[in-house]
Amino acid sequence: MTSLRTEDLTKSFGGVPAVHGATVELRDGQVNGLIGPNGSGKTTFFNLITGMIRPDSGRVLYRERDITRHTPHRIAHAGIGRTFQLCRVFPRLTVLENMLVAVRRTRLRELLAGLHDKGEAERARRWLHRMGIEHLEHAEARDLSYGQQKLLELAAVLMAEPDLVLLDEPAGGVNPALIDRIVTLVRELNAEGRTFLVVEHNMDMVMGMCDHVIVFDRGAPIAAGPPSEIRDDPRVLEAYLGV
Amino acid sequence: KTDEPGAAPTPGQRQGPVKIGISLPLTGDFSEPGKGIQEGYQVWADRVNAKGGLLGRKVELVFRDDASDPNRVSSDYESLITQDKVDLVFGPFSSRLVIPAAKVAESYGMVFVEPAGAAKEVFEQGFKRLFYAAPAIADDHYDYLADYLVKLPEDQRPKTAAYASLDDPFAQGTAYGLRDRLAAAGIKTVVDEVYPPETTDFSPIAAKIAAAKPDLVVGGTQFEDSVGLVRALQELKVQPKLAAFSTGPTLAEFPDAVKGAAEHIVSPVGWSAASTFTGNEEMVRRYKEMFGGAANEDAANGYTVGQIIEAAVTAAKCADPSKECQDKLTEHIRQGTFDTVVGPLSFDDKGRPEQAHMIQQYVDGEIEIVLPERAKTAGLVYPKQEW
Amino acid sequence: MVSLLLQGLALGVLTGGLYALLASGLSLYFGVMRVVMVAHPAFLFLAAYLTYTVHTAFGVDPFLALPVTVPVFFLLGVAVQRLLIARLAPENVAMMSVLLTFGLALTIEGLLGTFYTGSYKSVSMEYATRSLTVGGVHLPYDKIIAFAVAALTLGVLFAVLVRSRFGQALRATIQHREAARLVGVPTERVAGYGFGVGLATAAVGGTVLALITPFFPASHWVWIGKLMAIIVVGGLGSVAGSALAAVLLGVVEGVVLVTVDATWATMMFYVFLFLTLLARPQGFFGGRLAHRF
Amino acid sequence: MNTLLALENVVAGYGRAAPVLRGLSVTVRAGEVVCLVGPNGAGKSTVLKVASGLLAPRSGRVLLAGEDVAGLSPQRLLGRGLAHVLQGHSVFREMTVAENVRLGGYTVRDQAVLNARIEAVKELFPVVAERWGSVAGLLSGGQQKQVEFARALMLEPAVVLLDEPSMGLDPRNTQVVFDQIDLMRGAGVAVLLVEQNARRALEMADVGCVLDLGQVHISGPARELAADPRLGRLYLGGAPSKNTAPSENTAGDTARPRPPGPVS
Amino acid sequence: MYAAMATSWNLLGGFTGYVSLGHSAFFGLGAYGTGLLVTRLEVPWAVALPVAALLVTVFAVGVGVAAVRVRGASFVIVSIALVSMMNLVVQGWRSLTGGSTGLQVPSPFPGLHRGQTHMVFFYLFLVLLGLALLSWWYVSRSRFGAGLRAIREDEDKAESLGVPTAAYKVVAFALSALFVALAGGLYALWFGSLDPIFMFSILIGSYMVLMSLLGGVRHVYGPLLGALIVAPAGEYFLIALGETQVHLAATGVLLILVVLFMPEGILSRLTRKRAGPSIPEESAGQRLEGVAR
Ligand SMILES: Nc1ncnc2c1ncn2[C@@H]1O[C@H](COP(=O)(O)OP(=O)(O)OP(=O)(O)O)[C@@H](O)[C@H]1O
Ligand SMILES: Nc1ncnc2c1ncn2[C@@H]1O[C@H](COP(=O)(O)OP(=O)(O)OP(=O)(O)O)[C@@H](O)[C@H]1O
Ligand SMILES: CC(C)C[C@H](N)C(=O)O
Ligand SMILES: [Mg+2]
Ligand SMILES: [Mg+2]
Repeated sequence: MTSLRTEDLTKSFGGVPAVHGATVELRDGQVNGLIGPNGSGKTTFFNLITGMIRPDSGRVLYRERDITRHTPHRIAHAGIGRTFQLCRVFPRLTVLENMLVAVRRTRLRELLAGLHDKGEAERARRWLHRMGIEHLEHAEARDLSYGQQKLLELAAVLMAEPDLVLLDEPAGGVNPALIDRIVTLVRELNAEGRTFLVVEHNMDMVMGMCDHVIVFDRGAPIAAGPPSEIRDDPRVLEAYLGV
Repeated sequence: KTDEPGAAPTPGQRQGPVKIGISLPLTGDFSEPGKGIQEGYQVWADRVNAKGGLLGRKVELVFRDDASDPNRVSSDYESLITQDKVDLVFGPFSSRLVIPAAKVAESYGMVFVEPAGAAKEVFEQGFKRLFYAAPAIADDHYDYLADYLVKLPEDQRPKTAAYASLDDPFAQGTAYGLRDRLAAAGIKTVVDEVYPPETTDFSPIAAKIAAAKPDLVVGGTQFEDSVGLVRALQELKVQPKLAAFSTGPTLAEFPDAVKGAAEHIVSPVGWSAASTFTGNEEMVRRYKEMFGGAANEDAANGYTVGQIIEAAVTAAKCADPSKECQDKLTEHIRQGTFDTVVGPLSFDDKGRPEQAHMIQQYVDGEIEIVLPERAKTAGLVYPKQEW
Repeated sequence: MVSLLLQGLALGVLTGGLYALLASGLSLYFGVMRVVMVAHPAFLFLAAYLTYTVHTAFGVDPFLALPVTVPVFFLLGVAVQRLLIARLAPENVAMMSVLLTFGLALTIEGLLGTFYTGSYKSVSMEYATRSLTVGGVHLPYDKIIAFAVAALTLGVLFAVLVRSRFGQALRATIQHREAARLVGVPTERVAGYGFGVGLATAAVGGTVLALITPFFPASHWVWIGKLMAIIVVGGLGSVAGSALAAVLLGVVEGVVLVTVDATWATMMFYVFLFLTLLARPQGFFGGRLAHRF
Repeated sequence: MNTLLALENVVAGYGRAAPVLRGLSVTVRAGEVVCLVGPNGAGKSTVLKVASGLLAPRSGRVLLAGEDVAGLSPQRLLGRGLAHVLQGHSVFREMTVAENVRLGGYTVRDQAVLNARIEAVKELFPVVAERWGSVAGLLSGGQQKQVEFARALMLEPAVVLLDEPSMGLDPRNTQVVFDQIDLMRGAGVAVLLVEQNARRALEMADVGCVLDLGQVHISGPARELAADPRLGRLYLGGAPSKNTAPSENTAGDTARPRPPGPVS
Repeated sequence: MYAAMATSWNLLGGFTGYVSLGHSAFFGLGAYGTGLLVTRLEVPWAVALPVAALLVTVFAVGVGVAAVRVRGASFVIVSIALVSMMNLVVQGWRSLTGGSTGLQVPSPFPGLHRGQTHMVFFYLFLVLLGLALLSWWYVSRSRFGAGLRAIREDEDKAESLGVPTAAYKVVAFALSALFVALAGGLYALWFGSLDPIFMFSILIGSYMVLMSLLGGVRHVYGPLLGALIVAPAGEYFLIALGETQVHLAATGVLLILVVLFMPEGILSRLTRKRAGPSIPEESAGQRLEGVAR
């Protein structure tokens, strides 16, 4: 079944197209890679999917439901979570509070439920544990090192139990040891049934982690397929790897 | 309406100075006139003490600064009455502050003579112990001018009038008092504009007036806006036969601020430095000794409050916050007529003074009293020269 | 009626010029250093008082006070920036600066009240009460002067900010202080100068204001709302945008004043402000605020 | 080779908190690339900040061409030929690419020299030329990074501090950056490089230093470090060679064979 | 009273970091609403108070929808504009509100004498303060509160995590307006004279901010503590330095000092000292152990 499908998605800034007629399909339960040269529109593509910016034309369908032009929080509620290229956490909240911000459902009763609601906090701790940062629960996020913040960001996104997770350069600036950790996690979560779309320039990581790779150039996909195919595709070699 | 007198000693037995509690806007929007009033009070106290005080007791003035804030003015009077246990209270400046202040005084049963609450609304609150120590309330300020204009021969009478007034109970009161009288006499109102205190640019208002070419321009103004309006009218070459502005022109800074344009502007004024009313000369002299400048209307109004209380206290032979004494004072003020620096004053049952303001005009750069007939120092120039 | 409208329009344009001058400093502080300077109007009146002092003490034309007030204000600005603004935590300069400069405004008002008393002062010159008549429309000289001075000042400001090396350094400093230091910009000095330039416009504005209207220590309050509305409508931080917005609002005010009344005219500032928010929160003319990654 | 930059027993930190660097020493010689690697938060960026004068050390010496410059401002150090490219994004976001690049040459007075360098960087990074008039903050992450690097190249420094220059860059641009570093080394410039793309960086560096908890743990010839199995496990990740320490990251690995070697 | 107001303000400011200098608008509206209901429609005061507060809340929702579209500095400006605008409306709408003459509200307890009335209102304000504190506490430990704090830190990020930021902000805005309006209504009943200039003054709004900041915006009792310090300090300045306008300057300087040296407030200062660094130190080796599970 398709998880996400974009149809002819287009967005230009001041006349210059950033994403241009992007039609992409993601199947459920896969780890998808999104690669492409700098400025090819990957981040913009994420922003379009998550409603952070509005497309000029085209549609975004999630599980066959049209979510084009929904507000970002509605899209989040629908089950799409994302991280940012430059990692963003709430600097002056504690790690635990960062986790509890993420909400999937907004029933009034849940909103007013105490932060110290046992079940939620437990769930948050489990995620932190999986990231290996549960000992930092009470630290303020701004005191964490960059890599730890990356993990926290990921944990917070997962807290909302998204079915589709968009990661924008999860390895950027992260220590290689942690990169391995992130790869492992992604695989584990994928095994639990979550779908991923990962933007990354670290080819080792992309090739090692993904089931399916999409290559962007000038705002549109130019190739898609399993990593092994993509690696040898001449168009990709030319546009992306610069050989 | 209930009073809560402290431990009320029997009248006449009090020792020590007579403490008079006063809150004034010494800072904030009304700080300038507030200071004038304060000086008037001080000159009065100085004089009274020089001749032995009230009922043989020295007078001591207790001042508070309310920063032109009505909230503060209340709490000031509250604490003056309950904590400082003053014997008498004098009023603050401006109708806006007088109302809340009078409320407090009223609820403690204190007689409340005030120097500057002229707006008609002040007297519509049902206060029983409030008296305004000046010749007339705002609406009646222009009475003499109205009389004069109405009596002019048909061919000289202005046909049209433009009114522009600051959104302020006092300033509006003056302009509307005149407007209503003139309108009744058939002088057409061609512009009737109210502007909020935030207004900084008067040219468009002047443009409106210019377009209507009125014979008479009336500004219900305080200071800043009177200058703004005069200048704007001048720039837009509006040449009425007569221009009248409240408050602004009575202040010493006015002629300088509008340069040559002050000539022949008229305004209502409750007091004149040159008048020979009771104690006026002495006040002017003492003021000069104490503060070095020329006394102004605000100081005179403050002084007037003192004169009225002085007379009442002397007659009632008491000066303390007890109900009996305050009742006596109130009764006396309501009945009597008082000789003051602004002339003889008497009050109606709402505390309104029953006299009228004089009209001043700049003639050859000097302020002259031009109306009424019996007080005038120069003739009214009409029509005025061009500015 | 038509001539009245024309008159309102003409006056509006001229007054708009004045507004543009008065608001330019505000946009500058915000545009280049994210500081919301509530005290700007207070400084305007401080300048007006200084002009008054120079004028009365030496009897010279108020504009001759400028050689005194402009440098003084420039230095004052440098001092304010270095001693106060620079100490704010960078994360929330915009917010904290409001409070800080609010305190500054109170302080200035208090000091003015202490030294000059609360009474009205004014500086009026013979020429400031005349006017030029063109086709039945009167153009007061004081407004013309204000407009000309505004245009001149804005021109200089624009040249300084956009064209000069200093302007570039200033903008770089605000956008990324560390990076600016690393390309060799003496950031502290530059930020101080930037603030100084802003206050220098207040000196000019204050002089013009002194010529046009009488003032007393609390006069600055009525200006805060108007000027703030102007810079929001113009697009926060855009000097050119706020100049346009100033003229626009000046005209609207003038026209509404002659056709409706003064309360509505003043209200227009806020109506436009809210309209701007609803239609284009980043302001109508400026606002290329970068999107964040 | 002569030592251009040396930090000796530097103790430094932020505010009143405990020091981040605790008696750290590093030396960079002319024509040499020294690469700092280490976990996130180890203090790598802090080392560079101390060296460029952004952060004054609490104690210890910073020697630039033999002279103690600890506590001098960045402007002064810049005048002595030291350049620093910050980690993350440090373009002047609301200025154009052109203005950004020009500002890189803020201290260069000679217009001709300035223009020549501008042409050179435009050549190197096509995107800089293409987007010359765009507002820098609106460029994509990687494009911004290129502008930054171009800005730093506007000067011809003797010592260069680079904080993760390849972060967010695509393989082609990463290659450009590494080539550029190589060129600088050839020209006798001393380069102090911080990289998370550690294997790649160690391959080209002369000396490697592993930083942890504010101290240099191990340092030595870069290639030897890269081959050290223990280091690999702790700091470099289990990535390329299957013959190094067995990786614990097996969950995904077993399912899919890793492609051999880096791609580009 | 100030304590209740400052705490109410903090419902917005403390959580979302939106600094509003305009809360006196709601204060004034609450006061006028209550006053008008009592005087014009002769509604009993106990009904008028909540009804007016609810109306104001509804109004606040409307304003909030527009106002929270802008962040940071623009929001402050908008809030200032709101006050000026309400002042104009109330002043201009003479037939309803009495305009500049003000509105006189009869005392709800004509039978009591002044001292007793004061006591009654003291307790009423205490109840209001209690309610405000209670809601602060409740919100602070709810997920709603966590969402609001997240908005303060990074709005876009919060949105992407599924926090309906616009709705949250409007609710916080309205909630805080509700309490301020209640305070305004009580004030109207207690004080009895309403004057637009003073009911809608930026000064009142900035006092709320000052109190909250001084005490500490992140703490339940912060604003309360701040109010307990600021109100007497204001009185003190006025009495000690009253003769001239120096007391304004003193207030200004106090504000500046607070902003410069205690932007986090007194309570934060006290608590932070004890907390110390929160990150356990560990070497890469240990960290890896953790990672490897
Ligand atoms: N808000 C914006 N305004 C104007 N142009 C924009 C904006 N956002 C992105 N662009 C432009 O759109 C293009 C695509 O940018 P995008 O950030 O999507 O690239 P990317 O694929 O994520 O690149 P990178 O790998 O460098 O992060 C770029 O040329 C960029 O300059
Ligand atoms: N401006 C600052 N204020 C306070 N602490 C800081 C600051 N910058 C860094 N730190 C702290 O100093 C320590 C070292 O930071 P540094 O940035 O030097 O690490 P790094 O090795 O560069 O890490 P990364 O690989 O994540 O960039 C970290 O614990 C960090 O939290
Ligand atoms: C005559 C004036 C002293 C009256 C005062 N301005 C008032 O508001 O009532
Ligand atoms: Mg990107
Ligand atoms: Mg770093």
